[in-house]
Amino acid sequence: MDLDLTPEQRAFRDEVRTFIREKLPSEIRERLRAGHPPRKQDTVAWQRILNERGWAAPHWPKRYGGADLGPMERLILLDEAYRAPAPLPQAFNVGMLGPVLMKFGTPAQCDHFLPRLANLDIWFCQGFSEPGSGSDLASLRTAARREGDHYIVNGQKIWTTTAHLADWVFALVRTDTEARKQEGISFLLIDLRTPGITIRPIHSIDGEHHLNEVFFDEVRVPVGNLVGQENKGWDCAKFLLSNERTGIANVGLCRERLDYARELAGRYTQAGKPLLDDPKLRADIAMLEAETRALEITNWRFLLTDSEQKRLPAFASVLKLKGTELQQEINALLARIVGPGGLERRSADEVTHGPIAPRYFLSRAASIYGGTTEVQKDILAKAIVG
Amino acid sequence: MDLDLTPEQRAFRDEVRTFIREKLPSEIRERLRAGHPPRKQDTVAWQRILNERGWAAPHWPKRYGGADLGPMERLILLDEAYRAPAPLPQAFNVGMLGPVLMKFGTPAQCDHFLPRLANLDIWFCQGFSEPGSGSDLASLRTAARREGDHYIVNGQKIWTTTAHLADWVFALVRTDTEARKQEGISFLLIDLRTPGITIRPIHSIDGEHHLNEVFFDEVRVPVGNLVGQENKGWDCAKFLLSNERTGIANVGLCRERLDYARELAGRYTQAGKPLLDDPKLRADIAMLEAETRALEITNWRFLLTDSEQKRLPAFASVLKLKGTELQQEINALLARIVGPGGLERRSADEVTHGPIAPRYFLSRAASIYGGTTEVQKDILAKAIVG
Amino acid sequence: MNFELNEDQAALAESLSRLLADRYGFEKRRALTASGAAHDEKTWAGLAELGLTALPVPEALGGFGGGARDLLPAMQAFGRSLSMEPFLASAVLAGTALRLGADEAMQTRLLPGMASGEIVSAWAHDEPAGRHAPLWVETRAERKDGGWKLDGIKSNVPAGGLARYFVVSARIAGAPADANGCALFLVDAKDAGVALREFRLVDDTAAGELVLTQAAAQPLANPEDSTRTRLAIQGTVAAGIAAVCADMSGAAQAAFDLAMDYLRTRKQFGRLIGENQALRHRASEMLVSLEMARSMAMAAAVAADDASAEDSAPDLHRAKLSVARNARNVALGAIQLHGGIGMTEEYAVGHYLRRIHVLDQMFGDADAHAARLAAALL
Amino acid sequence: MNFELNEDQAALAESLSRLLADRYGFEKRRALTASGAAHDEKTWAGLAELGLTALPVPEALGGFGGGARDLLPAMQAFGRSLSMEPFLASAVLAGTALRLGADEAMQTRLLPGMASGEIVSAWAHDEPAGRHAPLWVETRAERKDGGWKLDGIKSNVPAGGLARYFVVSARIAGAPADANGCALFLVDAKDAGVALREFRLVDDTAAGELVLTQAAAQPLANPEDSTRTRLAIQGTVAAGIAAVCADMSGAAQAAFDLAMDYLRTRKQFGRLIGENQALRHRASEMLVSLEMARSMAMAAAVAADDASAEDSAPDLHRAKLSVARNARNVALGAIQLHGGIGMTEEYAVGHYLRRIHVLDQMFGDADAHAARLAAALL
Repeated sequence: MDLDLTPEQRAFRDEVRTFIREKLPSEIRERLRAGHPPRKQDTVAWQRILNERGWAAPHWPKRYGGADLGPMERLILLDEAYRAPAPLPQAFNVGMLGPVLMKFGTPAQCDHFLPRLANLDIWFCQGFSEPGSGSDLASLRTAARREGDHYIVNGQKIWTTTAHLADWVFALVRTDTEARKQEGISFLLIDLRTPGITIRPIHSIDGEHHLNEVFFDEVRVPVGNLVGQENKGWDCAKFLLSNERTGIANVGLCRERLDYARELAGRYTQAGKPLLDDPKLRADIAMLEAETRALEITNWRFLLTDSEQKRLPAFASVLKLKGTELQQEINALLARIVGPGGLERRSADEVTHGPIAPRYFLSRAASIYGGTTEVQKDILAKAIVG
Repeated sequence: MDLDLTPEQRAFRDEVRTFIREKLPSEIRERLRAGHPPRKQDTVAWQRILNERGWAAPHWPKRYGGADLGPMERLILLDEAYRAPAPLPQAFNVGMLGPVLMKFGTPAQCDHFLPRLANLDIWFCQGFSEPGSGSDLASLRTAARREGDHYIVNGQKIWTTTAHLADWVFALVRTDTEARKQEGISFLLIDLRTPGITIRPIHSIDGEHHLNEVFFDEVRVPVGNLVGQENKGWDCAKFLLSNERTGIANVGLCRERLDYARELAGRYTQAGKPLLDDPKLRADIAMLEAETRALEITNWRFLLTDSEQKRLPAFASVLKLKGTELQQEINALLARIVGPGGLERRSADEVTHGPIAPRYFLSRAASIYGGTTEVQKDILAKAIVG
Repeated sequence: MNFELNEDQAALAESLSRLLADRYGFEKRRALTASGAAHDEKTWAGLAELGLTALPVPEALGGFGGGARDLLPAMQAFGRSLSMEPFLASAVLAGTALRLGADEAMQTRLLPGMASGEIVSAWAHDEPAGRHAPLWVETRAERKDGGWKLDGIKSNVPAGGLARYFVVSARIAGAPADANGCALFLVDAKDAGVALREFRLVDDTAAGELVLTQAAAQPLANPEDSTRTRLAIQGTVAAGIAAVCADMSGAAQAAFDLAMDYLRTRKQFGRLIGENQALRHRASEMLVSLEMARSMAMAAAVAADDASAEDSAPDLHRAKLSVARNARNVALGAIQLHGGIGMTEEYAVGHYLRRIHVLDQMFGDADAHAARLAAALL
Repeated sequence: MNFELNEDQAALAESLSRLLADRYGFEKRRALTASGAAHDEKTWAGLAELGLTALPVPEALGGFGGGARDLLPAMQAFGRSLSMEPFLASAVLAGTALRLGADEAMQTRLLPGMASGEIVSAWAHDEPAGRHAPLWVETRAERKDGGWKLDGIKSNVPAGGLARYFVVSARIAGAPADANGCALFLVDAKDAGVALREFRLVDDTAAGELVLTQAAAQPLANPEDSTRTRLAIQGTVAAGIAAVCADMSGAAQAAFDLAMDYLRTRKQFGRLIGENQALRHRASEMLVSLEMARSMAMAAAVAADDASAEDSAPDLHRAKLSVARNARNVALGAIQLHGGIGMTEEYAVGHYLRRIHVLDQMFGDADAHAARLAAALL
């Protein structure tokens, strides 16, 4: 039993850290540190820098431009990105669609898309959720009917993160309306420039534009853009959702935000005294730091140990629940630290002292997106109570 | 809108306070303050002192020896008892059985029992719960069959608080096994000296003996001890359970324990410094004190205002939930304050520094007895969600 | 002990609710923020018409002499409707400061116009370095050419951009944290040396940073009477605490109501989500929090009306602590029960969290009041 | 990075679990406490037979030279079975203190007997006024007649009544809180001036208050070497933290298992209570807490084995903080899920809360470790 990196892993971590320190533009680093979301150009620029180094798609096999790294090395890459902080790999391209194409796609689809995904030449977004579907994903109603060499898509997607920045969307559509819920669904790649697509922004409670509604009105999609078999799209979706748990705990994010909390508490004063000297605040930071460490070790334990994965196959829900709770508490702590100094709404372009309070508001999404807290608890309860 | 007592109420409070100061034996006061439960003789002695003054049964009509007080005056009596601290009126006699007899009992039953209940000449306990019934009270199985002028009772009760101190038990028994759950239940008064009754102690996790199992083996109970009609005992039980909400929030208890927390934190030191100077502990005490005040005002608001009772008839569940939470948190705080100094198990006769940690353990019962936290939430949800 | 509104209070609350329902429905409120306006002038006129702006003004000066108790239902209605009107800033804060800190001449000059709603004033007291310290004043006042000049920065001045006048605390003597040595001044927004950087807070309400550079200022009363100044500042803060506690409890009520409606109507997996016991229990926990917030909003109103009494301070600290915490619990729960839609700006529920967060940070946050309550009690 | 037991550890854990299942079933444990015995002599003999008492003893002295990692599964098993054996007191605490603080002669005199289980020793370091301060020592040591005499009081000495020897910290110089100026001594329980007031802790385990009045004492090593003493105390406390973290995580696991069984078998209102979503969600929250406790018990073991390394202290603070908090959550939830039966002494689940509470108070509680962690990090 030990918690040390191997000499190889340590060397890898140092290599990654040095690489990021040398290659990450300081302007991007400072924006992220201040609490801003990365801009599209930040994510693209950084993804290409990583791609040049071969680290754009850490868990893909090398023949598709991936780094073919083991779980610990992937975690190191991710942690170091958070630590810097650097933009994270674009999740839809690298974490979601890539593996689906490799498992279900045709060789042609792989050859065409994978290099472009890795290099962010194409920005994909995910079209799963629909109004009314919520946690019940399979109740989706966006329909695609076959007409010759095309599917004709009609319907609406919602909560489509970054659709306004994206070039393409991978979407679940209903191709058989007679079949039972999970059957009759297909997985389509859709070029967002196709006529008939309208994208409407949804502003989040942080005041920013992350989400969209996407409307499809007689949108023609070539049948060659079907991934896997018609009516078997649910298999792709299930695979996608169960895939790539490296980042689910968000330990690196918690650490980075805790570091920032310490930095801000050192910078702020209250009635002439450094906030960081306040014993209650110190205790609260310490408590969250200790719990972050508990999550970190739990994350390692499950990601690296077969016997643990076998003991609790639903472990991802443990990581999601605790990670969510900590993210939210740490964001609340940050909002408390900046206090009245964080009430002013500022433009997203400002660099120092970013939108701490808005980001606290947005952190409430962590217990809703990617499987609500309630859904995660249902999953775990099924595993432990039956 | 105001939070002041009327001059009459204030005078009453002062009168009660003076009375308790003058009449309550200091030995009893000190035992309770230190965290010990009252002994039987404490409760009996104090109840008789109150009865002499006419305050033994605050909410009973005067003709039965009650004080016929309004809700605020009842609350004042209770709060002052907690504040002293003095033993509380024996709940089974005064709060539960008395009102049931007045509503459902015969004049003969009232004349015989009520004066004896008020003066604690007879100590009643409550025989409702059974093994296997839990929150589902109406699933009880203890049976009473009629034979001439007697019921013959067979079965078992559990969680019978103070049965080992009691003279009588009021019990729910099944008199019709064919009827539906809530029907076919009768409310019987049973003399615990009757042959066929066995009382077995249950020790609680504080190590003390509060609870019992009571076994009935062919126990003969005169039919004159039936309260209300045969097979209509569920009405008595419902009435009893919905009755007398004055004490459900336990505000006075929270206040008294918080006072004691302050006292102990002033007495304890850590590494040479008074514990009461610790900023985190101070903040924690303040937080609980503020929430206790919120509960106190909520308690007044619901107990004294018809419109509020109409708006939320299930208000007792709000009081129970918050009161439970605070009691448990305050007991945990006390256990934290005494820290390692509270780990020694001592005899119940010791006066200074009572069983703080055991009482913390016992406080976990607050969310189980008298309607679990889960049951209270179910009740409230029914009221607000439907 | 009495927890009911009197007839006047109930009637005013009803009229106000009608006005706000008419002019401040959530869609109208959205259009208002989108328009860039800092508030809705017609609503403000309506408030004046209802006599609300006159409510806290003494009767001798054209008002109704109402206190925090009378304001409670109004502030709850503002919270429910996410109001952006400068009522807290002008009628409550600046009004109280003038009532408690100004001599007769100054009161006569300003309060009738504030009662009629024609004059909007703002309370400019908080400073960045003070954070949650209630009496931290670095802004300096000096006598010059027979008048007074102020230098300093006042942060997060509510409704700053709408104000014709600022009531400003400034120091004549002593160090920033000293309880004495301050005086209150009136500053004309149009004077030289008075610069306001306007912005919106994260709940969309207007505020500003007031930068005073040798700004002309008139003392509200004898500037040497720093005891009166201290009491006026404390009384103003007390009125502010009561007002924001009421506002937060109203906001929490509205968030709660939205969530209950949602549980009763939204279906998922073929049934109402309100049938899920876990969500039902969350709803019950929210109700408990809501009732605590309601109670302490009342306690704050009573304590603020009696702010000069020795024992009113603990209830103000308790209320600020408890209402903020409980109202926040309700808002967080309401968002969670809504799921995705609760995270959007186009749906009301998230706005209540934003509002409660802003109000929690005014007049001292939970930590600050816990420390002060502990100092008062322990 | 590696989270699996090695073969030796797994084999030992299995043998131990068999022994405890045989001798320490809950009913047997109840009979033991009812008998008034402080522990079960046959179990203790069994532990010696398994080599467990020898595990932490250096190989040169008849032991296996095991560390906190090796002890982890054993301590978890002790927690699960609510063991009252003096293993923590003697093998872990006194053993570590001797190993780190005693010279060769002293080690050779005591450790072989402790390895075989024949000698039980106890660690007498905590004092009432220190509360959670790790290095608060008021007990005085003075040189007299060519030897040493101790005066002072040591509180809550685990397994005090079973000990043949006490390892006692005492001050030669300086004030009670000074990091230096202490030495460690061996005190014979049978000597004059050594009085032990025996009692049970609230988790039924035996402890005592050691009152030393001019008690004869032998230094473990050169008493002037107070750096070594400090490191020995810190190392002993580190071993203690790792041991109680493991114990608490084992206790939490057992409480969790009982609760899950109960949810799967207990019926109410005509169905399994485990069908209630609210209870199911509580179970999930308990699982999350349990997994955190398990992880941090590992972290504590690794850090204790490496206690001399500069960066091991934070993990010890974190673990003590986090394991206690999470294990307590599990125990509280397990009691609540059981309802009435969970509140009784004749059912095991409540005993886990009692055990976790006692262990939480040893070697510094959550507040103390939060403050120390903050000092290390901020």
